[in-house]
Amino acid sequence: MRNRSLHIGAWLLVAIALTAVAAPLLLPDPDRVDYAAELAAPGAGHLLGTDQLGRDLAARLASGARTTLGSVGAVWLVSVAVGLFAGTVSALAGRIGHEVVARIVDVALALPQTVVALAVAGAIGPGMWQLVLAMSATAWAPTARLAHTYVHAARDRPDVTAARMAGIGTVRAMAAHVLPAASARVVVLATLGVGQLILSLAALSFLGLGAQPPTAEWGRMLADSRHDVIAAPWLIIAPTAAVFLAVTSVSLIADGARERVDLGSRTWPRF
Amino acid sequence: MSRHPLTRLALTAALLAATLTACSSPAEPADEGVLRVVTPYTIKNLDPVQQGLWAPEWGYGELLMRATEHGTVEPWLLESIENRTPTGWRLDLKPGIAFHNGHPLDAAALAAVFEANLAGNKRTQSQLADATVSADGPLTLDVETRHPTPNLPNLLADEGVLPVFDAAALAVVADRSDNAAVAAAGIYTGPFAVQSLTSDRLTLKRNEAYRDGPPRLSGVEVSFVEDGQARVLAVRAGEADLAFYPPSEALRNLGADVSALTAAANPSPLRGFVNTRGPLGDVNVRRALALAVDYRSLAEDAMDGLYSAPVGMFPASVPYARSDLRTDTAEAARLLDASGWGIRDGIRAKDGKALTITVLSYSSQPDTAVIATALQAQLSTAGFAVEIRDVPANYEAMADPEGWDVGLSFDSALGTTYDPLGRLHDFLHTKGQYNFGAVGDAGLDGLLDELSAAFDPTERDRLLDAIQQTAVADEAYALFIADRPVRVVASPAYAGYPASSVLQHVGATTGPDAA
Amino acid sequence: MAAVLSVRGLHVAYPDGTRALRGIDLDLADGECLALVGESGSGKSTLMRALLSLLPKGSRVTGSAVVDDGDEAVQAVGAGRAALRRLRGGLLGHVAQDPHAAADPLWGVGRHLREAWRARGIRPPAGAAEKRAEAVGIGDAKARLRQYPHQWSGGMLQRAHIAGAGVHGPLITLADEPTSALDAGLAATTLAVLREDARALLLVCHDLRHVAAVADRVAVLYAGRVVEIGAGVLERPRHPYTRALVAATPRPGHGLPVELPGTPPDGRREITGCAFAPRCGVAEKACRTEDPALAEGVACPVVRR
Amino acid sequence: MTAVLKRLAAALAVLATAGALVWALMLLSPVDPARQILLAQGDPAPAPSQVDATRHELGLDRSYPEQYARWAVAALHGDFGTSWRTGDPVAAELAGRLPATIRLTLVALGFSAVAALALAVFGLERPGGPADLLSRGLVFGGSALPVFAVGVVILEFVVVGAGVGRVVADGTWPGAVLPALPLALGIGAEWARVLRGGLRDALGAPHSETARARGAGRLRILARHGFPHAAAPFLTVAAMSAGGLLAGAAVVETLFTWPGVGRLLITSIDAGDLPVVQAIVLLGVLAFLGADLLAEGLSALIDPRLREKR
Repeated sequence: MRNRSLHIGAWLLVAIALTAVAAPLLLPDPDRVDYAAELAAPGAGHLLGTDQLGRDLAARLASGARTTLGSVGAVWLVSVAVGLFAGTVSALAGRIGHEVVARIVDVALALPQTVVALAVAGAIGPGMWQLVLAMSATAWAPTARLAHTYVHAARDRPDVTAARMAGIGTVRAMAAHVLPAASARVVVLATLGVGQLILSLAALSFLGLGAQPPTAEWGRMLADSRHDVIAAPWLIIAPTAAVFLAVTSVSLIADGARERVDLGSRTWPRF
Repeated sequence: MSRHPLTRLALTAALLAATLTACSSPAEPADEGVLRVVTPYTIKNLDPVQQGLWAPEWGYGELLMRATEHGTVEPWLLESIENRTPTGWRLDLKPGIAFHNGHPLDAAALAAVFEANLAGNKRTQSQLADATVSADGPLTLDVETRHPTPNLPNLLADEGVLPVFDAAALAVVADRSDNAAVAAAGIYTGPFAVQSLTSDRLTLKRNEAYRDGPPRLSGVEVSFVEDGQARVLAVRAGEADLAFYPPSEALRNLGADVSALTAAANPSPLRGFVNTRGPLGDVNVRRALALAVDYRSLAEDAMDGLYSAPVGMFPASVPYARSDLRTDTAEAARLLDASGWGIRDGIRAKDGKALTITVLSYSSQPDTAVIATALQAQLSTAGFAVEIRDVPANYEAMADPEGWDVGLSFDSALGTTYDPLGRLHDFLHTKGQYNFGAVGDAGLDGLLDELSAAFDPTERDRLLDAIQQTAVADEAYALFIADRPVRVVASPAYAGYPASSVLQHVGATTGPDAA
Repeated sequence: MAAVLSVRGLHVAYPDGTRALRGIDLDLADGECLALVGESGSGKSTLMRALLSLLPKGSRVTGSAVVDDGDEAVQAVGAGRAALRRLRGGLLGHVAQDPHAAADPLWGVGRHLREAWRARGIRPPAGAAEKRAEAVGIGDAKARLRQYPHQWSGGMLQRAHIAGAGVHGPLITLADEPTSALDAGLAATTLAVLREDARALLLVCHDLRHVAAVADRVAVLYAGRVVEIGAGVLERPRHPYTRALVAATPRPGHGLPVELPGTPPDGRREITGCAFAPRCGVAEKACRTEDPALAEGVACPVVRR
Repeated sequence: MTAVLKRLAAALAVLATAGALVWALMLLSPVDPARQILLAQGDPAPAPSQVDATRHELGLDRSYPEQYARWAVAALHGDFGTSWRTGDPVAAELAGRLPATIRLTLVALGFSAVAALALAVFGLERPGGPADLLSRGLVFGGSALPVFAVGVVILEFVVVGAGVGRVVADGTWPGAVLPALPLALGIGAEWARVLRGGLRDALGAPHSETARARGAGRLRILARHGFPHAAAPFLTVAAMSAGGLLAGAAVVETLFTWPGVGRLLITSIDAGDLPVVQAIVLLGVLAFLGADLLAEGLSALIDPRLREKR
């Protein structure tokens, strides 16, 4: 059952990614304006119709997928890499190193991700990279905490102790016995938040704080089409469906993966 | 299944939610005699010195002069205005004008208006510093300005320079930000009087004692709604009769249930500030740019006919308007060739550097992004490589000498005084306050200085003609990209409402009119 | 003495198709202690759950299990609301395996004990909980009942469960491995307390030494069947399975325990003949085809001969 | 008791750090506050001397630590300076908008709770049954639908199309019903998922079996064992959703022109009105911290084991 959701989710994500990558070869330029074909209905010329400026909706959806997957992927990567690194360092670096990391993590955990994004947009202006930066600033905190907890507990595990006693250095013992399992947990935890992340980025872009024109982004596309709900419903349905499918795929993956890896108790212990 | 206690619990909860949803408040029924409008701009308080500009817009206040749909000014509360010396003016009030509190507006009350504004109103201070007034008869006031001020009639028509109010009645109000107290003092003169003002609504009632007889409407409700889409939806949903400043996106597919009304004259022009520090420092490049723009296509194709193509610096309705704008790509190519910009891969280049122009659009006017995109396409055929930057605030971005070549901005050439001088000086004089592009043309400066002291109408028209010739046709110091007509979205009952291009939205004769 | 519980032809199949019980027949006399022994998966716990109707939704139960207190006979198979009200906490007391898991950690022990009344809609009489606690040997009951389960030892907490199970003087107490989570020393005393407190006791227990100490009779279950039942089963095992079971129990002076060879059959498969035959040392050809019936307390024609 | 004080002290330390970060946003901004305030107060061309005077008045000519200290002290007194957009005190603008947002979020949280409760218990007892699948499908769908899309559809078809509710919301309780629906959608689904998981764990636990064996009814077990056990993970998630509430409110308030803090935040971001942004962001952090503390406190009240750990 769980494996099935993992599989469906993974295939869905692969399909979205393939569409995003292959679209430039198959579909028109997503930014090409054609005043003669404004708000064309879905059909032969334009698979999913066109928008207010006659741009091909399918191409823009695919381009929006690149925007979304790129920015979400960046935040995900940060939360995995920085989280794993900071958590491991904090677990192995002794008292002072731990305290420093722990305090930073405490603050980062106390700052709601979207609120930070809103604050950064307010200070340095709207933009997709600002959002990615702001989201990444706190995204690594939960993963760091998980990595710390896991690595810290593993340090005194019999197999690790045995490896160390056998003369292998602490770092090598950790790398061989602990890091793979810690990474798996961190990856799953980071993936759990991706669905919400996609929704947040789309919502912030809808508000005009994310992708700026003419960059195609699902939330922004929907915002630009609010006026045309009746005249061109496909302009609302398509980006909504895209967000829905993307969130569904990563949620299915996360659900499936969570069953495979034990993330420990649901409320993480405080340091 | 339904006997299951958990299922019952779930169904009960669902039912509860549904009931709560159904209790949503319906739209209030419309009162026939009350006009309900939605506008983005919030009126913060009723203090005329701070917020007086809204009074003539919504019909609870009036000015000494007013702008007409032709872009000229005419007396309003005044019977006449007469220039006697370069600095001396005689103002005659119409007889029988009274404030809402019943006090008459006579020369003494008007003198108090001048003094109150000169004491506290920053716009009055900057335009009429050190002016003195003296009553010369019951309805006659003499005004003496420090410098020659040929545009005093225009200044008096500006909604912010000299709001007219009962200064004596306002002086006894302890707290001018107390809306109820100011409303009760009845300090304005318009066909409607303020009943209440909250953070989201201004409510007006008919001034029964209005000098031209009672107004048609029994009242006006002005709701402040920032979101443009919401304003249009409010009219479609029957919550409002008129929506002001509808966003262009909302007009494209408005639907049959409401109509978009267009003001006859005075469209809002989209200007392109030109930065003379970059490649546009070369007059040939500037002129080529102006000639390469297809004004008709911008208005008709990019903006779907919601805009119109400009003819020149000023709206065609003013007497001194010149038609300087035209599209001629061959001429543009010739000018670029003449300046040594050769074509390489479709892009003009000189000394190995491509002719790259950065166009600023700004987010509070989303149309600028659309137009910038269209400009990019048009100019690329003439060999310009256009980059678009969308900035949050255009004036701030243009204050930076670097990073832009053309800054799009909705800036009327006439301003709120309907006097060409002020904006010309601000934008194009070497010392102009908003001379972002560092225009420094001694000849143009001389013409502008002459204009600021010219009283004779024919002399003024000659100077204005020369200024347009220099600034637009010869030197192309400014671009005029597209004109956006003033539009109002109206419910069927107000399909015949005359949209005002000079911000006088509500008057004594306003009322429901079918088309 | 009259049987307070008589089980006849009880079959249980779980929703996934596993046949956990394949025709159980047994009687429990009033005041008697009957111990159920057997490997994991032999159906001991299933029998208890079937009596309390605690099997997962979708399980199929057939046959009969009648609880009779002399005035009234209640059918536990397919029990409706009224029957369940009579059985659960009334005629049948229940003591769970792990005392800490079975006590809600959010509740004080006293509340947990009083819940035995409240669950049946009765207000606990004043001091009744303390009295019950003291009856099972919990000293300083008033103070201790105010504490939370995690502050109690397993043995003491199990006594509290025993106290709770006996609140309404049940005819039969069902105890599902009540000592497996306890230290060896505690187990014996806890079992003694349980035996003392219960009227008739149906006891599931892994540890054959404990069983021998408290049980009047022992029923050996294998693959959902009773293969041997009687008073001296553990002392004189007859069925090959019972023998193997006894041999697998470490006893001082009897050498190393002998581990049972092979694995129990897959419950989802249809079994023909004796279920134990594939692992049996004395199995004959007929054992693989003929279903051995329980006679003279043992379900093995080979050893009966 | 000392544990509680320690926890509070930690929360205050976090708040102080967050405050410093929020203040530091001012350093990132390219705008000159003094000039901006003069512009907002209606002076179209502030003279350099006037700008300098205002800068001095605002203390912007002092050292950064000193500026932060002054800002922090003022913020503690509820003074967040002057809006760069309107020239009015930030606190007054916030105070005018806060009640509407509180109304909206309370209604949305109420809806979320009701929906979560319904979806959590619907079909709970028969995993894999039609009710279970329906409920899980709704939860899954609800958590994957973007708030703004739902809002646009409600606005266009329910408000304008069917004439229910108002486009220009007035900020009153009844007016909050429709805007609260999209806001409640994601939160309700998330809550339902966690609550359902918690209930399933609790009802499958041995102590629930004990209760069943003792004759306790389903509702009694659900109420006495199920909900208290599901509460701790639920409260954690509920507190986390308080952090996301501000962004959700910004979307919904902008769509429904709700006169609340969320819309003010977006307006202020668009206008580059940093003092207002700072105040609202700090408010968001405060709400999140408060919700987190509340959730922890409630969890400790419910679970004696948590009381002893600290």
